Amino acid sequence: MTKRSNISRLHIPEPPFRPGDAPDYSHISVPANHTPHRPDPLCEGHETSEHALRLIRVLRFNGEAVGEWNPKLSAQQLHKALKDMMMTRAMDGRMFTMQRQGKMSFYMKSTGEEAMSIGHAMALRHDDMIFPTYRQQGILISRGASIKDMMCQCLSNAGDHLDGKSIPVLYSFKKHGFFSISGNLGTQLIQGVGWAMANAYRNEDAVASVITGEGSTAEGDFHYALNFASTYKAPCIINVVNNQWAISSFQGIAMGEGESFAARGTGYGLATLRVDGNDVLAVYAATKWAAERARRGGGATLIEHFTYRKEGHSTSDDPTKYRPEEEPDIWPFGDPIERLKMHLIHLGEWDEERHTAQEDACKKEIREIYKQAEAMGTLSGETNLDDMTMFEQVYEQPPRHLQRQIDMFKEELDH
Amino acid sequence: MTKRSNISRLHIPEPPFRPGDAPDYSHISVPANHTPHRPDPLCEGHETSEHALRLIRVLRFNGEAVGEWNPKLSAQQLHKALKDMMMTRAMDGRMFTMQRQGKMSFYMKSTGEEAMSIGHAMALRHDDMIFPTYRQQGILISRGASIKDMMCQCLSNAGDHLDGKSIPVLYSFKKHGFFSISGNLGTQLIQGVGWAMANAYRNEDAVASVITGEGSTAEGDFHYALNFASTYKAPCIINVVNNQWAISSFQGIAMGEGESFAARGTGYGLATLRVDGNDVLAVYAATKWAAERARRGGGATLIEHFTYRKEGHSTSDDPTKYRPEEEPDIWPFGDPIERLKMHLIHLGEWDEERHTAQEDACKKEIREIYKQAEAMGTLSGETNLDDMTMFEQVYEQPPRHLQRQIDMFKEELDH
Amino acid sequence: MPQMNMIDAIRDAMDVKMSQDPDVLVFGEDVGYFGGVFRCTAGLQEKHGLHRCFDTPISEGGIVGIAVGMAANGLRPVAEIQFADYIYPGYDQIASEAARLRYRSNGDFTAPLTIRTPVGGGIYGGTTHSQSPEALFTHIAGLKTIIPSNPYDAKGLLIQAIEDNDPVLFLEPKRLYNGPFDGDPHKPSVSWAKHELGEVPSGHYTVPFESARKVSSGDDLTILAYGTMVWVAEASAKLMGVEADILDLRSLMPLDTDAIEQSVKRTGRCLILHEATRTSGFGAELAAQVAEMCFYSLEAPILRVTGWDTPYPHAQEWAYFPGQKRVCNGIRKIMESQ
Amino acid sequence: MPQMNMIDAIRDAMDVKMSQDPDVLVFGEDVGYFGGVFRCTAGLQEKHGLHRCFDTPISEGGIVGIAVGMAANGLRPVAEIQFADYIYPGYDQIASEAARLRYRSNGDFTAPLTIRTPVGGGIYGGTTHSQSPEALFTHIAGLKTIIPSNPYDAKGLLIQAIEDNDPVLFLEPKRLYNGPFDGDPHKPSVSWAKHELGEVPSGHYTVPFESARKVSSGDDLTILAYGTMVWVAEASAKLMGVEADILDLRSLMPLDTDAIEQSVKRTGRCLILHEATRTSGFGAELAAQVAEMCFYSLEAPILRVTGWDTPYPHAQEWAYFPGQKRVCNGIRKIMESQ
Ligand SMILES: Cc1ncc(C[n+]2csc(CCOP(=O)(O)OP(=O)(O)O)c2C)c(N)n1
Ligand SMILES: Cc1ncc(C[n+]2csc(CCOP(=O)(O)OP(=O)(O)O)c2C)c(N)n1
Ligand SMILES: [Mg+2]
Ligand SMILES: [Mg+2]
Repeated sequence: MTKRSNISRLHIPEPPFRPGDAPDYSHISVPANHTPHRPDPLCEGHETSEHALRLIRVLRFNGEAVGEWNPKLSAQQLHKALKDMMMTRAMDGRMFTMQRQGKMSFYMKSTGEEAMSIGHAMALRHDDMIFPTYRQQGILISRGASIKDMMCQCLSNAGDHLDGKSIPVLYSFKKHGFFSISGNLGTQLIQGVGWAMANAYRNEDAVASVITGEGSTAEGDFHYALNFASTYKAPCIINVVNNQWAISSFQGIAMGEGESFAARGTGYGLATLRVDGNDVLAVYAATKWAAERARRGGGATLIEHFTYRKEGHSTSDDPTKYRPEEEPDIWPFGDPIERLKMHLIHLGEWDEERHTAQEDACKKEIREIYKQAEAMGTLSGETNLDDMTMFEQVYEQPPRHLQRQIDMFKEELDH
Repeated sequence: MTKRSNISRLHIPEPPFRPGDAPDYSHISVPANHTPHRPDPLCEGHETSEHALRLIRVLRFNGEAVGEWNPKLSAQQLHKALKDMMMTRAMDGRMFTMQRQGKMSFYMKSTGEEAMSIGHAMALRHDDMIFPTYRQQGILISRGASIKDMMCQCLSNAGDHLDGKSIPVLYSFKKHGFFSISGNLGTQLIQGVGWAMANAYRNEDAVASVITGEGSTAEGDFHYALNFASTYKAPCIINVVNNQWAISSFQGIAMGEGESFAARGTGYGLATLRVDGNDVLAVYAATKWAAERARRGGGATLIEHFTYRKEGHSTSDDPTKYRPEEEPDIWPFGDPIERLKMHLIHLGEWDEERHTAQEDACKKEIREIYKQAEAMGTLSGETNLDDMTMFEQVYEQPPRHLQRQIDMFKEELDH
Repeated sequence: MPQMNMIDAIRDAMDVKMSQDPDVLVFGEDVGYFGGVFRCTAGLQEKHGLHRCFDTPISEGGIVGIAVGMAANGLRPVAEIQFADYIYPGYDQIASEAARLRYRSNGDFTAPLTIRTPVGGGIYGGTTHSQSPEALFTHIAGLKTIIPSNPYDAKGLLIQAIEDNDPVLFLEPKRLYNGPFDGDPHKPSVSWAKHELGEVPSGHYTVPFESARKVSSGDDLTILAYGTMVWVAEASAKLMGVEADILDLRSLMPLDTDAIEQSVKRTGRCLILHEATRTSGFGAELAAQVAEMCFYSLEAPILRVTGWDTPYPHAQEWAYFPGQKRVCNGIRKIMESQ
Repeated sequence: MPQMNMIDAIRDAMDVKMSQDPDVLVFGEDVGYFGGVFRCTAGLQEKHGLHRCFDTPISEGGIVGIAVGMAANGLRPVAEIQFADYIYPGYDQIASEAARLRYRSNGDFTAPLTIRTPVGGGIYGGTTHSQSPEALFTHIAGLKTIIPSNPYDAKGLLIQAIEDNDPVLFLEPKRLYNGPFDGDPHKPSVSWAKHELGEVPSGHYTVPFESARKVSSGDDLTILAYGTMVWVAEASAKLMGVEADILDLRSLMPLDTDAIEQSVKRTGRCLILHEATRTSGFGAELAAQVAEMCFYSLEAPILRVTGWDTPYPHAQEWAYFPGQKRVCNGIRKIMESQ
């Protein structure tokens, strides 16, 4: 079944293609010269209003890196970026399969969006706090978090630092500058602005980076974040990851008649950049620019990362129910890993063989780590978690009423 | 005491002048030719992005009406506009004094902002529902509501259609297309968008007009309104009355680094107009343009009405505590009533004598009406309201628990 | 008679009303083409048209806000909040606006809208897919709060809600969507397919508000429950071999206090169940009313068996959930005391 | 000892903490240069600097949201919500975020913030300047809810709140700002000037949470009250000539259940007062706990005297407010029953 008729004057936006339609995105031109110039990071916000409507790109499909935004990363950095993206994808693949085998209650992949996480993380300092969504596991991998710890969180086992309190992928890694992910969309955008205000208040130059999906920009917190960031010139980066889909709703439901999500920042006087989110070098460059602006007192930047969610929203949905099965493959911006691979090959730094070898190596390494993680327990089998942990960290100290409930629960266990 | 020092990197916006400073707004130029051209009401939203940064004006200070936005109202319409503005101001003056004498608990004046209410109301159809704030009493006067009924609402007496349930000025006049005013700021913006969606859903061409002060644009509801209005092309007008102050906070607290409140709409793809709110003809013209756009299926327009709150926020505050006493008088955009008076004189339709006479006549008429209203009761004396009305209209029918409470209260009265 | 699970019954209620009344429309996150993450609106867009069942931006405040405006303008909107855990951004529009419009305008404007949202745990949803926030709404004068425990009631109560001229919050215990659940996650799950309460008349019928359903009659004690806990109550009473007067409250606000009073005055013992956190949960109101109405008939303290005063944990879900063990302990305590 | 009204005491608490601890900062609508619509922050910006006491946009969600982020980043923000009636846009940030951050991150991040807001009626504020929403917050695990009834407690409890490592909602009964209020609006208003509880030590001191204040001792009945109703309770008991054990709860969550239990077990009679709407008000929780803890000592039904289940009306304010007449009727009923 395809799009629905509407006999009313009430306008309801519809995606260009539904299951059964043959998707065609040739109208989305990807001009090599679409990239706007790179202004001084301390320019006036409105000097970037054009940037909100265009697209910063560095990587051509042929593997060349071009233009003034080219961050000219070292070969070593490029190799790290590639490896981290591949590890992220390998982990997503493994965890998805294991969820299907019932080892965990839930999982969410970031397939196709790895460049946003990796490029962004690499361009920030480790003391820059990131307020991520559930689709930036790549940030943790880039910052060297223990993949085993991450897997244990998903498995809710004895190795889970969160003692199984939160559902899979809602990580919290303060030591890696990775804020506790909330299940409530949008809420952390304004919190990140508050975090940044605290940095400024203490005259520190660390910045905060907050991330939202394009669908969640409709929450009030997005408005609060843009408004407070503007009013107090908070040293932060506000990232909108536009992966075209919000579960089953296409980006037009949140976007409406607007021209881009980056443009939402124009009216607030924020700096606004729009970047090819499948181009890890462009993501890196835009992030660096925004971080420098924030660090030097220029205030906040809104960055739209234009990308595509290649897989389902989570393990709970089947995307072919609401979009054409072939859409992910014909999406005109390519795959972020493929594109960085092409670049490294273009530089003579890499070849198909080594790439395939690294792919296998990543899969193997992930399988090994997963084995160790699963050995500590699974939700389906034994979590090896004490149920009593459920009463911890409600408050710093349990008040009397909670103490009584702990006793009631113990009594329940004895009976 | 004047502005505060700040030894922190945390930026806190401050108004240009505080009590003790000598206010000087000569930097706000009021160029006669600042007015942008009048596009086709069905133009693309982004064709009005420049309009969001400029200022639509029709009335010169010398009384001339110029430019393509000139609505060329008939002498009769101009006289009605003047009379309604003068009645509004006379009523505000009277009610303020009576509040000071303790006749009512509270009052809010619209002094200096009458043009927004009157110009806006005149440009709309009576079946266009308006979602006002507490500062648009002029809309009711323009639409011919009974001033006595309005006064009775403020006095919470037997003549109050709301049975004293709501505080003064939170009017509700469905029969005049005037939505019940909420004490909670911002909430009605998105409700008005829903109202407009219902009109479109039923294929009716009436529009909704929602109004907010500039300070309240910081609420999430403002974002919801812009976003939903954009997504569903709702036939509505979203008005921001920028009267420079939100109680004691200057407009910069809500605005931050933005260039105008109209510009907040640009990123949503809405049509955006910015109008001299002290110019009743400009307000009329902008409203007409937006109403036509909405009626003909072009979707929503965001209009910023640039004006100035000449008096205190309400009877509860003294504005000289947070802004220079002389600021209202040196505000460069003049007084809306004076400006229309000048225009009528320029047209040979009016003179100072008649104006003074009408001023006295309005005061006298208002005094008469007030006498009749007060005769029906006051909050300080006898409201002549049955306390039992307190239990009505919680639900369509009182459930059992409310019935029991009604009995408990009766018992309380007997004791 | 057609056999339906709770999802079918809820969808059927909307379908019936949409077919009867052009003023009824349905919207929310992912409810349109996709048919909702729990499938409650599947097929409604295809059948009734794009403009009558559509997706909204992810903005619970906006969803309730447009519902208020549409309802004031003569429509009967049915809005879905994807999970009750996500209703809070819309809390102001519900508590300050939908529930207040009639009062503050003294009837000049009203808000006949329905908000549907899934509540409760039992699906490993963790802190943000398991909450039961009913008590945050029963405190709001002007609002009605309804919670069915089976397909038959779900359809009848939802049609009643859509036809009601006041705003109604309609809570759907997600653990009951596909079948009754007695609180034991280890048993194979039961479906509504062969259950008598899965027999749902086609077409229009209503189940009245402010009237509790008698689940079972007995003289030993009264058990007050709603939603998922109704089934846990029944199983636990059987397990304990007590003759329990079990009331499925269905309508929390307004509440059927007469049924409660009559039952407790007869049994003299009262157990109150809910899944929500204990403190200031709706059980507190029930206990307060029973304590006042039935004081002279009470032979044992009124006990509440509830979720703990913690967020709803993920891995420890069944340690949090007030299952048969906790309910049986409650029954035992009440029966032992004299 | 300095004599202060409640506004001075609250301001002094913030002043003391701002002077001691650079991590304490204050913000909200109109709190900066102007000093707040109730003057609670007057002079703090001038004394401590623009960046330590400043105005925010009119965005309660944003205010709480930045407070959460600042608190997680090591500060101790004190945010003002201009009226409790306007806290709902911030409800999600309070209930889903501030109260949950510690739990969901298992202590990795915390939110030691304080939210101050005026509650209660008695100033002809109507439906949107009179509400007492405490019960909407006592149901939220992870949050603490405090409400003082006098200047001495206000300062000590607010300093305690700012120093607490968990989020605290600090409710200020606005009718008590300038003096105690016994519920009779026709009497000339009393000031704190000569009142012993208006004697407020300068400098640092705290009043502990989870501990009620004994207002008066007596064996006839126990009256549980907080905020404005404490003074109405005292006046009504005097009027009725009963020896009442009056408890000023002060800390609703966590609650001093020991003090409540001891008192009611001794008096055998319990009256519960609050200004908030009756159904699902905090009185319900108090009644439920007393009914469970003190069942065998109770000689009369537990009664609640509260505001009605309607919005807070403007002109009928004193018909809504639970004044001495309603409270005395409650006392009479309880004393008459055996
Ligand atoms: C406040 C809130 N409302 C609804 C949801 C349910 N929900 C979870 S993810 C999601 C879609 C989010 O889409 P988007 O913001 O584009 O992020 P993406 O999944 O595409 O990365 C929804 C509606 C939620 N978690 N929180
Ligand atoms: C949600 C909410 N927050 C705070 C208030 C208190 N308040 C009433 S009016 C006002 C200032 C509004 O300023 P603005 O929006 O500019 O409107 P103006 O008064 O200037 O017309 C404030 C903060 C409120 N009524 N509602
Ligand atoms: Mg998305
Ligand atoms: Mg203003």
